[in-house]
Amino acid sequence: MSAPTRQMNMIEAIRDALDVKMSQDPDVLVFGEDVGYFGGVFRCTAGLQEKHGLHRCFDTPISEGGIVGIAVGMAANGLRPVAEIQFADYIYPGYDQIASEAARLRYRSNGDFTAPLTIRTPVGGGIFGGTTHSQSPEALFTHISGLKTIIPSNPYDAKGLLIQAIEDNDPVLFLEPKRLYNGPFDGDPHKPAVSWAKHELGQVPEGHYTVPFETVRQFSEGDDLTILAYGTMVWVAENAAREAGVNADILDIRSLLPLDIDAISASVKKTGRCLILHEATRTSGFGAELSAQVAEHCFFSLEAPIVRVTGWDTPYPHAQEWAFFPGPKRVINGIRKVMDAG
Amino acid sequence: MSAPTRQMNMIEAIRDALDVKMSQDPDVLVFGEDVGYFGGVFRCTAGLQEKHGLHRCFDTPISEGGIVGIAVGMAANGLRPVAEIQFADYIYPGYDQIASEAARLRYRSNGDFTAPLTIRTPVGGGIFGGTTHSQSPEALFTHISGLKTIIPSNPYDAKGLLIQAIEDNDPVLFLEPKRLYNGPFDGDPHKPAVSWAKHELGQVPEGHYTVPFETVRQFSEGDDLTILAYGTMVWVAENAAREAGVNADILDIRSLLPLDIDAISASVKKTGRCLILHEATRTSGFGAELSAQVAEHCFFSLEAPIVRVTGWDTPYPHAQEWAFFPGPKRVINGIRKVMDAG
Amino acid sequence: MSKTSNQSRLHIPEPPFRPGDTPDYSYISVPTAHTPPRPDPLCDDYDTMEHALGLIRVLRFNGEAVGDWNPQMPLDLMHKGLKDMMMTRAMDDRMFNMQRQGKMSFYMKSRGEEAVSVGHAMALKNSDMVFPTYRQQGILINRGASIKEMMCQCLSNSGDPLDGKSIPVLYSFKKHGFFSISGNLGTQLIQGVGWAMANAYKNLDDIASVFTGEGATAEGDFHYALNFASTYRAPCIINVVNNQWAISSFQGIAAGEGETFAARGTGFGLATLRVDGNDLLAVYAATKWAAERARKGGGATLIEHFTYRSSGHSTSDDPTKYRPESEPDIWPFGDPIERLKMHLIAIGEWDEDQHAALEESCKKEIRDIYKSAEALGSLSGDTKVDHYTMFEQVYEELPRHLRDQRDLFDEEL
Amino acid sequence: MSKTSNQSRLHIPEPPFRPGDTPDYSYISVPTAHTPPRPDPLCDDYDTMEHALGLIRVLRFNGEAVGDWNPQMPLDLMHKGLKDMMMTRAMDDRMFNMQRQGKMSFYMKSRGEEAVSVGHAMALKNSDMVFPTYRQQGILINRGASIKEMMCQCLSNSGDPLDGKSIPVLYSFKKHGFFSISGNLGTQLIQGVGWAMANAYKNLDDIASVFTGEGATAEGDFHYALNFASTYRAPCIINVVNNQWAISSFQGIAAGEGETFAARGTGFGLATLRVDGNDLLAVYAATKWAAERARKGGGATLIEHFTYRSSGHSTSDDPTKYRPESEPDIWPFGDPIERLKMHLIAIGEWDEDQHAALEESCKKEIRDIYKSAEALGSLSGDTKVDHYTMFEQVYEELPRHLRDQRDLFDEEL
Ligand SMILES: Cc1ncc(C[n+]2csc(CCOP(=O)(O)OP(=O)(O)O)c2C)c(N)n1
Ligand SMILES: Cc1ncc(C[n+]2csc(CCOP(=O)(O)OP(=O)(O)O)c2C)c(N)n1
Ligand SMILES: [Mg+2]
Ligand SMILES: [Mg+2]
Repeated sequence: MSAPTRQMNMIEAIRDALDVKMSQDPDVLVFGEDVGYFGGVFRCTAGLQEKHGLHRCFDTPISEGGIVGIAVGMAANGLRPVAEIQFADYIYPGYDQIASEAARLRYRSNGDFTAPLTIRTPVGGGIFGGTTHSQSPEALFTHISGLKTIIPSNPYDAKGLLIQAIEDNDPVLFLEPKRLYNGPFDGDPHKPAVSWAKHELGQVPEGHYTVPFETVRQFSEGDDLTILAYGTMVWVAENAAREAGVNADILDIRSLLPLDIDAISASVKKTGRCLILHEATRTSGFGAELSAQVAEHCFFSLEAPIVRVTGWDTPYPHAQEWAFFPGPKRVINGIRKVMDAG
Repeated sequence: MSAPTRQMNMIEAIRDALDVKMSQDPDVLVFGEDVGYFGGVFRCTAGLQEKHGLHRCFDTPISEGGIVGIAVGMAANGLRPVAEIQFADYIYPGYDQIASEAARLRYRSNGDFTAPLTIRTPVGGGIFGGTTHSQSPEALFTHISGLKTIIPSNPYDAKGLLIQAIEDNDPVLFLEPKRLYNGPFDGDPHKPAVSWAKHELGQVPEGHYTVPFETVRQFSEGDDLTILAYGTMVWVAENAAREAGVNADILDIRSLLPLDIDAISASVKKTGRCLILHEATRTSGFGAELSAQVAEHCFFSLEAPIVRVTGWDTPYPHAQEWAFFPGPKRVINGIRKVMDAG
Repeated sequence: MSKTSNQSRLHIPEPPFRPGDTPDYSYISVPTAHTPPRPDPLCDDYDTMEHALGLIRVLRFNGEAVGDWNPQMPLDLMHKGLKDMMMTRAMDDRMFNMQRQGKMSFYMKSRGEEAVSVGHAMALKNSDMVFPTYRQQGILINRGASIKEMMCQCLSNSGDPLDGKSIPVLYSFKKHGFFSISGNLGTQLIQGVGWAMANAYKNLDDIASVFTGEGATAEGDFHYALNFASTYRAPCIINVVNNQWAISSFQGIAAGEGETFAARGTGFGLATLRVDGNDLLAVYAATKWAAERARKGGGATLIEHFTYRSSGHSTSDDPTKYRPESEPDIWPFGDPIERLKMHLIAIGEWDEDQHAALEESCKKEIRDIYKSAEALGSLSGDTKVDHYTMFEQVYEELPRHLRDQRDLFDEEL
Repeated sequence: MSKTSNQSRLHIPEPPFRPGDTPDYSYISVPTAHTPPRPDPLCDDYDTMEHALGLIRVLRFNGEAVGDWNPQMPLDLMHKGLKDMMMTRAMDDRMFNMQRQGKMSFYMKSRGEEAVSVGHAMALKNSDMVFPTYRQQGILINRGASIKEMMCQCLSNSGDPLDGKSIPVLYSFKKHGFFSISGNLGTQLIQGVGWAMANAYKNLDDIASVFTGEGATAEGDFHYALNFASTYRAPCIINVVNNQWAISSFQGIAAGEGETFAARGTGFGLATLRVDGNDLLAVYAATKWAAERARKGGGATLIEHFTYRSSGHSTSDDPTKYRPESEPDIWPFGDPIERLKMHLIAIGEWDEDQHAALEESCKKEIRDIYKSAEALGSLSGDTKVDHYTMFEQVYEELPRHLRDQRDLFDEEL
């Protein structure tokens, strides 16, 4: 990287991506609940209205269906809307506009109309948000053909992937692990919080760059097993692998759809063992798809059953947050299971 | 079975289940778009308004969110609503009320309120319905904890499972493969249509009986491989296995959640090979979950990679309906792949 | 039917007539002249309160065009409007019959509602994007879309611009300002508002015009559309086509029994008009008014087009199962083609012979176009659609997993 | 802020005042007496048109209670209303402070809106099911729910009836006719209508009363509620609490700028009332009217409670970031507790000393209850909630896969 960098947390990186695109392209509009004057409840759009004007960054009614609906119409009309849904838990009123419309407009019109929009929304737990501020609904979107689903795990990727999402000519769900906004989180809530201030991945290039979709980020290299994770769980994986004393190939999936299955297969073929992590509930989570694909591609290399470590199949409880969250202990148990079998 | 039986197609079996429950229990109400006087676009509620009264079977506004919403309120208030969504493709405006409300009311209130409702809706292709009358969205519901998801493949099961659904104290998604309404369908659209009139599974007991959830129906027995399927694909599996000349254990999953993983494991442990079928698009379909669970439970028995045969990851096209549909050829190719490997 | 069985306090609305009844619509008041008056298009929204409850009409049944709202339409335009309506009907009839012969999977007619689509389109600029339902084919015909392409779309054949992907009548014609029709009811409403917001943002003069049936106003998207249109003063028209029926459900299921659909807009500070949808001049005039209001920054207008769906919902539907067979004929607002014809005759610019000749020539033109369309394939023979196209336009480019699936599909053939 | 940068035709509403501005609400007309008159509760919905635009008031600022809508509330009830409001506020203040000390994750106050919840509850029967938002804790207090249980819910401790499953303030108290509060805005609206339909179906006399903030009226559920309530004449009340703010968004974002929220109901044929929400007597009177209408078969009423959110949205919010700090004090409708106090003093049934004493005793009562609640656990120490309960009440019975997961969880401990 030759471009000068600035230390940013994930909120700043996201804001910077928006700022870069808004500065470059007058077709980029940013809107959502409380994103305008106030700058968003997580501050991801702070200052954008002041800098780019009332018409480019504005508040919407509390109507996720309406927010996605206008985004579809604007995108079809040549703009590049970036809509924020305040919490992913509140995206469901917009689900029809996403799954039936944004994802289908290109197909049903055979390319006559398209919907190049981006929907940003925070996912995941770890802030005592309970059942309705903690969900990770990525699997509900990876099942919808026509959508792309992206989850960054760090400021560098967040900025590059978000710029890529805005420039992409297809609709993109951009899911932001809220627990990572201010720092990496290794899954232990009792340790003091770590910030991005000193982290390498917090060194974010100024200006424009992209991180391509359909690629993984190799987080660590090892021969013992492959760990597939994304979002917050990448950091938990790193911590748990260290504690468990294993050398893991940790792949940050980051682009769930389209998926870089080649990189994943190569790793599993090398290690022969695979652990899949996500915070979302287990049944029909994206881990199921990863497990099925790994087994399809690497069956004869697998030395042990693939293990999924996930949130439980319950709503995200409030007081039992850390009993629900797939923290280091659960991951270490999973690592042991993968390593001991076969 | 000692109760007298009557030959029914699946529409009649569903109607009979509703009639039995409405006759037994004044708390059972049936409503949805066009279900009242007209009796539903697929005739599943024909005659119920006339027999049970305007207040027990009635039309609703075209508002899937509203339909599910009143069902939640009625169910919480002690009734047993059975709501029809005209096509599963139109269920998304009701997705929030299903996933955030019906599925969560019991949990978030710790049992203070519950939502014992049933949502019936036709799924699957085969009637030239194109992108918006053919979808199979079951995986979008199996990911939601708190819901149960059921798909019958024949009149006998349809009636028994629907009565079970209405009596269940949790919310149930009851997905009806519309291509099976009038007869079993082996996946070949060029053969003359077969009706339920002469079929054993069209012999439906009069009156009340239930088919328990968390059970599979063994469709055929064999040692060569296990085929996991549900809905229309059970019939395609039978046809394809015959054509391919293999002896398959064909399990009709019918209760996707809760799932009878014991029966499934037992079969795969016996055969060592597993093919998973569904009509829904592949990525993050329910086949992924089945594949992951089978691999988790039967890894050391598996002699070949599990193969998924599914609809493509595209919207359901209109003219190319039979190119999308996972018909006998695709299934036979899948059987060959499972049998030849390992 | 034992309506009294299990009586309870729960009120369930019912249509006035069911099969077996003799429909009598004399209780519907048909204003004989125009009512209410035409305010300035930039008036306060309150000034259209009465318009939400009344009914804007221009054409009397005797053929006179009267009142404030009379658009004084030039003669050539009226003749074009008449022909467009007749072409629409001729095409509908032909396609319906061809569906019955198995040439296509499905068809939807707009019989009785031709004035709504044609009259509306006549009052817009072609660059105004329309967000239609499946019952505004008249807009395409008015705007000169290729009828052959439309037919090929319905036939899902090799001439289908959509490559067979969509079911019949779900057209998409960007070049004619006609948004891709969705099979999911209502969704286009808020999208159209978003399109209009984008126009305003880009400082364009163009507006959007969105349509819904009265039944689909019950969807959340209708609410979103009214709300966002109001909040951002989006330059658009929101049209509710109240054709009395939503498949088998009468309009009272969507409306509740008390109110008009136009009145739904009053609580949002939108201008609201209710117009005789079988009166092409009235539809045209109301649309002109709303388009001017939107273009000049006055914001959105909600127009209820009061009309009647004379045919079944679609080829899958038999309306005699739920409404009296004679109801379409008894409907007090007449037929839109007849009404305009009467007017042209009354002013001496048309006669029965000319009309019969035009009807014949429309039929013939449609028949000829249809033949050339069917030559490109149909469902009863070979649609001649390339199956591989089903993998295209899911995304801009084929991702890895779809390439793999295309290869799997190869193995199947 | 460069409001003029990138000017376009797209209209974006803005609140009258932002931090740094000196708010001046003199443009809001405060009717000095009751207006408009009180019609018969079974009147035609049209007869409440003006009520949707006006403002029902009983309490003048000088303490007088005047007009048609004066409910002539018995003295003991007024004293109870006053105390319930003061207890609500005392609890809010205590809980807010305890949240600041880390005892719970989150809290939401209802300061300024106590008359809405308390006044409303006083006018209902306890068997009428209320579908609240997170800002109607006053209903629970009025209905005699255990404040200790409420606090334990917020503390997620071993006394929490919800076993720690839900975030603070999302109470559920079926025994007090208080529906489980959802974190998803708006969803309760149509559920409440369904509940009311079930009551009607069962021929019960009870009604449902559903609440939403003005911001959440933009959700589809609000539309569904108005529509279904109208179609089936559901015996319910739909309450919009317009407290001017939805987190940082002023009410004009939800409203568009033209209309009241009560007016949203006029297009549905519902009765519509707009009431001074800081006037307990007016809230009580309007609710009584609507409840009578619903119970007698007149259908639903939409009530807009016009009030002001004096505190931040929640403990996570700092309102001075987006509105002038002085705005709550300048708000022209005063404080609901002050207003009722003034009235009681004016009629000689109260004085400042009694008021100060009551305030003190409320504080003390709340402090004592809080202490006994915190003894059962809190977030800053140990919540003492059994972790295994997290697997319960997902379904009526634990299915196989959850039993397996519970076993896995075992391994973790
Ligand atoms: C979301 C959704 N729900 C249900 C349907 C099924 N459906 C198709 S058309 C129709 C009736 C529509 O009635 P209306 O809106 O009055 O339009 P009309 O057909 O009368 O023009 C229904 C229920 C659908 N297409 N989409
Ligand atoms: C569906 C949904 N969208 C967004 C949110 C986030 N949210 C919580 S409260 C709130 C503001 C609500 O404002 P209003 O309805 O006016 O109620 P008030 O807080 O003023 O009482 C928002 C946006 C949510 N909880 N649910
Ligand atoms: Mg209609
Ligand atoms: Mg508010």
